Amino acid sequence: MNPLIAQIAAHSPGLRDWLALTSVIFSIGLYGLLTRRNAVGILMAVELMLNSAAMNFVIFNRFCLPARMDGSVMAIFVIAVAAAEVVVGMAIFVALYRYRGTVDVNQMNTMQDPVISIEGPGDFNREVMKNINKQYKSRHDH
Amino acid sequence: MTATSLTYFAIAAAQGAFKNVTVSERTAQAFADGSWILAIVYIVVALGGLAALVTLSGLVLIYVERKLAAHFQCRLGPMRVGWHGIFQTVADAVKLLLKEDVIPEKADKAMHLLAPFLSMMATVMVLGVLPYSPILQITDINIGVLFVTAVSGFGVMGILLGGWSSNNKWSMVGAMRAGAQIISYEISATLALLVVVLFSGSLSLAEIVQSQDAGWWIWRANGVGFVSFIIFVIAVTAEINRTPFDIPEGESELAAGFHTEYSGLRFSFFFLAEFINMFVVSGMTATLFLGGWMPFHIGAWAGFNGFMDLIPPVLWFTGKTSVVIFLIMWFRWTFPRLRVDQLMYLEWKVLLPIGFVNLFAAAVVVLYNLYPFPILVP
Amino acid sequence: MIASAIYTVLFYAIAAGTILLALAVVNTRKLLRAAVALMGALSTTAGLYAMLDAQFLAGVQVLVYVGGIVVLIVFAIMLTRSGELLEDNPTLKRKLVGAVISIGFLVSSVGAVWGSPFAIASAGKAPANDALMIGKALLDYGPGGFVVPFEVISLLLLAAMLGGIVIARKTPPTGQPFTSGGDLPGEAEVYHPLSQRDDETGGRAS
Amino acid sequence: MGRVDFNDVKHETRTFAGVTVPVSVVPRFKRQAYPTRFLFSLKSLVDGMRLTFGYLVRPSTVVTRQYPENRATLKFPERYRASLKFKFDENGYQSCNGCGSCERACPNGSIILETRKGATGKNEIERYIWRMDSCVLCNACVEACSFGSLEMSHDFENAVYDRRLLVYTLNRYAGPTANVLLKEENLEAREAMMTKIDAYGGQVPMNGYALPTVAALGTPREKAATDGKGEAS
Repeated sequence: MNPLIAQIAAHSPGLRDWLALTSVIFSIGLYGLLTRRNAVGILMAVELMLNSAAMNFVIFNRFCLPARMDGSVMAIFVIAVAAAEVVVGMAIFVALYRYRGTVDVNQMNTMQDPVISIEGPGDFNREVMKNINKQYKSRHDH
Repeated sequence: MTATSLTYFAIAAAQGAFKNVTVSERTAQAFADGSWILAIVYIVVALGGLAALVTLSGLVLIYVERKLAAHFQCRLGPMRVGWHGIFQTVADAVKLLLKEDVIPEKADKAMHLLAPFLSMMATVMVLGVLPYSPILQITDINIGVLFVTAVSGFGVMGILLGGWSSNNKWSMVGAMRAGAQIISYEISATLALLVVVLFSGSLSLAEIVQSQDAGWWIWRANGVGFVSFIIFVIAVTAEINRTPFDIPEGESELAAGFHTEYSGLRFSFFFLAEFINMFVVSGMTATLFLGGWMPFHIGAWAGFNGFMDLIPPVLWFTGKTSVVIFLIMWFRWTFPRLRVDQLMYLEWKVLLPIGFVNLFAAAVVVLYNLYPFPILVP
Repeated sequence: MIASAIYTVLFYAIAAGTILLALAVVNTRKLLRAAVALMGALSTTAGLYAMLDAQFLAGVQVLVYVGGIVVLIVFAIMLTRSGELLEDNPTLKRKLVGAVISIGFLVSSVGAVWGSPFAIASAGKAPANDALMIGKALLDYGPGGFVVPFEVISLLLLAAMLGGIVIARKTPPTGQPFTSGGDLPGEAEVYHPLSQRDDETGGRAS
Repeated sequence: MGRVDFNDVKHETRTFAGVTVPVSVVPRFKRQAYPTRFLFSLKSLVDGMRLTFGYLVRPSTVVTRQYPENRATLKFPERYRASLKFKFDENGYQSCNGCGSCERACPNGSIILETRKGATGKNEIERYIWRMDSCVLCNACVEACSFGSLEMSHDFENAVYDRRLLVYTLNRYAGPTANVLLKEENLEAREAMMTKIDAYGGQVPMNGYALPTVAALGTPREKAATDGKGEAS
């Protein structure tokens, strides 16, 4: 047999290699979660993380309990949860966009403080912010 | 080299001719036996066969569509290139290949280039699992039906990307419509398909065909099969964006929908994908409801059955597929296009409830053995 | 031997592809390209599932993720115009913090994985028909059955569907709690719910 | 599907604000029950499919005509409009007197008339120029003509390689003007001058262009044209 082939075959991936792969994907998702500002981008990063977590179940199932399918079942649950999450997330983003004109998470701070900093560009946003500030004041005047 | 591999292939074909094995199994066997060349020959033949199937069926279907369209509308259709215009499609293909490939200036170029390939990929991947005959199937995977349903998602992505990346309002609207339409009608198609899965007890396409040994599911399933056949045909007609459900590319309102900005080779990819899709869904309909390559048998009438067995299975498959294709073309040239709201009404308020009730009825039929024929549990 | 070598090569190739696509997902400025990269990453993950002898799961992955979730995300990107409003580049500080945290997580988790012993089953053979096994496990209520989580998941999906419809609805239905008044004339012009909360005319005044 | 039955429409008179007017009372549109509507829609679908299938299986319904091959037997509908033409009687005379109604009726100025003073002192047509390149074949000129001098003909093979060639003179050369005629003493020669020259009509290059594909305005067209023009101006 060709020694190169034997060499390659000797490095057949084991449990730890698979887990390292999912860890890498998870950390990439984490990085995206921390750096993205667009809510849809954050959702995509979360999908990556969920995906790698689901793969962990399958990996453990394959290597530690090969005769059963519990890992696959758990992964199916994770996929279903991801689907539900995306549905609700998309609905929230669309509603947010309709009201605020943006899905930048840094501007989703209306519950934060009475004095609201205006970060984003655009007159629309500015108007919305002014309106909110005015109403906040008038509510406190009563 | 060529002669050797051909010889190998001939021997292997002779050996495996009457065994019920797929090309992938034969490749694996050859691989295990250590005959690399044979395995490679199998792979090349499979890929070449797929390419030939795509090209040939595309050419033939486009010609047939044009001829049928013409005669449905009291016209003659192409008559100039060759006898009765038989080479018209070839001429068109050559024209499309020679055309300049225009990419709009403000388009997202990478996505614009990628979209037709996604569309095409979704179609060709299904061709690999269709059982054309007991010995002619590229690969039979365990989850065949699931696979077929799954890869259609790539088609949706191709259309969405194509529409979005063209940076054109019509394309965008067409793509959004197509996406909404396809993912809506996929539900009904899946519900109809689950009925067959319930009856045959398997997700593998080859086993579904085998389970129709005693009769095709369209009538052997006590009416449930017929209803799901009708639902499936309607839903897949909508899924491949053909009239009366062609609002994604409604010429009268959206120029050409998602492929407005495409030209030349890439347009021909979209165009070809549309026609191969028609072949694919018709083949799926034939496989699921009309018995795939199974010959037509009547009870225990041995003479008739023997005569029917003389016709090769490939011809049975092709014939059944052609019937469904004809049906879909007939729909196209008869019915007017639906509006968007009518389309959604049809899916969510008509097909979906009927599909659910039908699935429930099928479950009852299977659970209480309400049908007279035995089913083969693999 | 050869099969094992091919398996190894495939694993590393697909893993590299997945990692590259995942990097593209978090680093591309154009969100729609990120969505396409996400589709690629999830498809290659399906390939990895197939390599782990979970064919059914691979099919489900492609069906749900590519056919459903990515399409939904693309719709979300188009509806919120996130593709056109190019996301501004994260600041260097943000990038550094993100990189430090994620690399820290990576190092610690890989270290933990490498350091801990696992009960690896040596003679394991995956069941031939995994779809059958999964179906039985999902609907089994004995030990090792998952029927309760299955039902809970279906409830969750139903709730998510209804919630999605209610949240994304254009005009809120009349008389429902947590809504701003109902299908009144002029409701469409109201662009912020707060602007009419103190308004006694129910949104009719401008 | 619900339908309005026109037998149920009542015709009566009603008084609105003191004015009595005849009205038609149409019964209210009634939606039929769901199963009826469902079956009706199915029936309409099947009807449509039967119709198109009938077209498919009966070749006699085909209406396509394969043009170059059946050129000899081409048949046109009566009112098919392909190009504008002058009506000539059996002696080759036209009834046009150059009144200019057609020129005024033309929506886009595709008709240009050149008239001159005739032998009897009345206006007569010298050149009737029709620009096919801008004509939309709307038939307004034919309808505007009080003398029935124009008609739309079925000559549709008008393709040329140069757009400038799509300018036609519709009338025939009717001889030189009266003062030219009267100078000619010889009666036979006068007769000859008054012969209708068919070649005068036909394509004329626009704006005096000399085009290689058009036969030069030579004999007898060239001569006749210059003769007439030179004296008339």
